[in-house]
Amino acid sequence: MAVAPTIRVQSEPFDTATEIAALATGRTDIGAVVTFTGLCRDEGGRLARLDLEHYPGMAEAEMGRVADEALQRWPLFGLTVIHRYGPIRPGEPIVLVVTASLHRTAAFDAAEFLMDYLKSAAPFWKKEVLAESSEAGWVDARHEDQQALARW
Amino acid sequence: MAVAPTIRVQSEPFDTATEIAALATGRTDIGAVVTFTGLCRDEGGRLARLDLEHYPGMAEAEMGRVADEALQRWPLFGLTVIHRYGPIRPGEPIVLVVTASLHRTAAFDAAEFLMDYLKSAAPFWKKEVLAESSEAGWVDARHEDQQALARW
Amino acid sequence: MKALYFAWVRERIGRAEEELAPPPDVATVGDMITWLKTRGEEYAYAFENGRTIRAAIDRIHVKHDAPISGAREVAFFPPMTGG
Amino acid sequence: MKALYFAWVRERIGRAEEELAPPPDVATVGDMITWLKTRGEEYAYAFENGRTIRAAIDRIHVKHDAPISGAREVAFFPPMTGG
Repeated sequence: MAVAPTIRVQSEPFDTATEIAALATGRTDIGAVVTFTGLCRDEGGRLARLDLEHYPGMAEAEMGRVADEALQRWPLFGLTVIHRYGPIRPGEPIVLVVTASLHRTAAFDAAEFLMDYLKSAAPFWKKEVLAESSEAGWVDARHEDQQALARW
Repeated sequence: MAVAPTIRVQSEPFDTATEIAALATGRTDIGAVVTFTGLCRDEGGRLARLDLEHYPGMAEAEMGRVADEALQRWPLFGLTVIHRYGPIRPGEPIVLVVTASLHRTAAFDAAEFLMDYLKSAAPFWKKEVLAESSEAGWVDARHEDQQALARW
Repeated sequence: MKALYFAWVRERIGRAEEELAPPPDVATVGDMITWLKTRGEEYAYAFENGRTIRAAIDRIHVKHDAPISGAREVAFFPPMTGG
Repeated sequence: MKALYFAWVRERIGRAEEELAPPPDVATVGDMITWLKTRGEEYAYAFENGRTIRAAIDRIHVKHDAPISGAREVAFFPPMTGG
């Protein structure tokens, strides 16, 4: 089964429903679809927006490598990974992972694996722009995100 | 944080995008949304459809109990569980779980927990109607679905 | 009390529900399955592997040792296959 | 070779990329960080905690002991915070 993952790095928002449909519409072999959407939070009103910097070229390449690894580990019928860059306002989506498989376990595990690796290996950096002062600061990497890799 | 889960048992199809929007639109505190959609497969063309029988009243009650348990275990901002009954054709959705939380781990874990419990505790029964002969047979419970409960 | 049957339990018995008045020595769900099996071939067939049958009292899952006294609605069904 | 800088490494150095020709004794990514720190205050500031800086050679993650010979593009950046 040669599945070509859909990998996109883009500044414009994406639509989760469109991406699910692209993966599953017209198919009758898929039993389970899992989606993960990561959204920009305002941290209790503190944030005006996030500015996401990325490494063009390497971002797509790294997302593709992680997707290929997921396809090798789990029997997936389809796989979509989309990551945005540029200014992102609270409530807007930042990242989307969609996985489709026969049974639920593969779809769940692959989606979690993809998110764990994207968090720590995809070359994106978040800068918080504050609501009050317009000051900005780079987000620190979360220790939990490093630890999450250990389970795979 | 008193979150009221959305629980629905219905014969008509549902739309995943509408349900995500109902949970997340206009909010700026949600960082992660996970959806699980279970779909009717045709098993390589063998199946014409599934007929899903359910126990009206208990189905909603049991889904509500599992949802309340999830809300106690994980810090969720929102939770939707929809299960269909009646005739369902290959490619159509059967079940939907949507979870929303601050970070991804709670949303993933709660969605997996909900699916594991729905599979084994929600009073629904699948009957396969074959494409060739129009014969029908009840689906056997999967041993894996019983085992999946052990991890929670 | 009302008895409800689902999926192949319902099909084998040939009805979805009925009003029943079990004798006083039928104390538990397990007793009720044993008693139901005496009510005819269709019941004997439905409950031939009685231990695999799941039950609910008033819409809550129970084990076979659960007492049925006070139950308004007792349901019998195969292991569930939703989701 | 081309050097690329991202996030606060880029901000501290004050540029996103530049062409560099490290001397021959600069063999690894770690050597390159040590050498870059000698190129001015802004580099010393960017790499003050050199071990926390991540690197990629030709768009593939590498450790600090990776050789840079043959590299067309070497990138330096903080731990990633996407997703």
